[in-house]
Amino acid sequence: MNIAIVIILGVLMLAAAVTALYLKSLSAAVIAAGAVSLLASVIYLLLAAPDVAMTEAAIGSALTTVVFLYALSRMRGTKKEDPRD
Amino acid sequence: MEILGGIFAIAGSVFLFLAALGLIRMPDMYDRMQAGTKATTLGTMLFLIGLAMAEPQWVGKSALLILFVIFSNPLSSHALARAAYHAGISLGERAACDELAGACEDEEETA
Amino acid sequence: MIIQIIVSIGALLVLIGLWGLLTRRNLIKMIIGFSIMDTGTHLIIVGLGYRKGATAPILDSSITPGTHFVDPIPSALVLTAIVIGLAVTALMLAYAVRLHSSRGSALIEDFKENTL
Amino acid sequence: MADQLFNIAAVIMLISLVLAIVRLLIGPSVGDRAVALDAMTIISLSLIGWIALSTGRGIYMDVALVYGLISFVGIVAIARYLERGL
Repeated sequence: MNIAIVIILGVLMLAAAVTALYLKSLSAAVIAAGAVSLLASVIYLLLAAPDVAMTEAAIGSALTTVVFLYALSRMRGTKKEDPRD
Repeated sequence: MEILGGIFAIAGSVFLFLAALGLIRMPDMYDRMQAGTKATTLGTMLFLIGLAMAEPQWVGKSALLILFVIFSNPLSSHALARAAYHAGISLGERAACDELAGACEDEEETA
Repeated sequence: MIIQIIVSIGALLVLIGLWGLLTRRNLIKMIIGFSIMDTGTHLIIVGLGYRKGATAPILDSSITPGTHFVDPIPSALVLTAIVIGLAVTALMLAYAVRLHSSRGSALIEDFKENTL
Repeated sequence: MADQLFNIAAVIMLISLVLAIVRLLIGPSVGDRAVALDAMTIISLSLIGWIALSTGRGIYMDVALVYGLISFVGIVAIARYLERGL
């Protein structure tokens, strides 16, 4: 049972990782990278490491997404304000 | 009691499955949001009630978790729907009327 | 068995991240590839500490004498590595934002030597 | 008996996780992907509850608590980004 769940979650992780690098839209790629972290956190819990799962859910999934989106919005903002580009 | 908890858990997981099926089958984004947030809230609540019935010493954590889900899930779905409307995602060709159209202009005038 | 599966999934994630880091042109995409590589290495390290039929090394009322524990050292190391990975990602994103605001582009081919 | 019922529930939740991630992979707009990520978070929260039950450790429920608290921060950040307010 455990092995089957780990295989399914791992295949989904690999699919999300490949999609995160294939997508044209940057914000969609950031969302797919967040999904990779989310599934990794469930796998950590199956590997009997709840502290790592907690940290990955808080930092890897939520905070990394927020940092990426903040950087994306800063890049979009400078492009809009500067008409010379 | 444990059997009843298991039945509650099956009901909750069926609601989660219907939510995911709605995510696949619905035609446009607002319908998908309807399926993907409301049904998952109910499904998670039912599953956690079943969990609390099967393990009675976890009832405090399950109640706290149900409270978090009730507070955070409608909030995030509301923020997403508002953001999708403001980002200009269309309502789909089958939508009868757009009641927010005037309200948004008023908001921008006053802002 | 489960350790081999976890290690192969982690190695594939590292390879996917490296591929993205080497072939994508946008800076943000390269940083996403780096972060996926990070996740893969963490998965490998945690997977190497797993033992079959063991539980988490946290003492509470459900622990009886004779219970097997997993190795706590890899999870402690990975705990630190996740936080440092966030700091490294944030630093790379700060450089990307600075490059974009000074050069007006986020594509890697605009930062060649002869265009400086 | 009750364990079998919970195992069936876990299998159904895994199937729905697969369906949600399919929408995340093929979704045409960014909003679709964000909705799919939200659904994935909630489904994996229930899956964590099942893992805690099947291993018999009450400490695993704390991970689900952190999920419930933290998960909506990411979704609200995505919403604010789409709204051009972040």
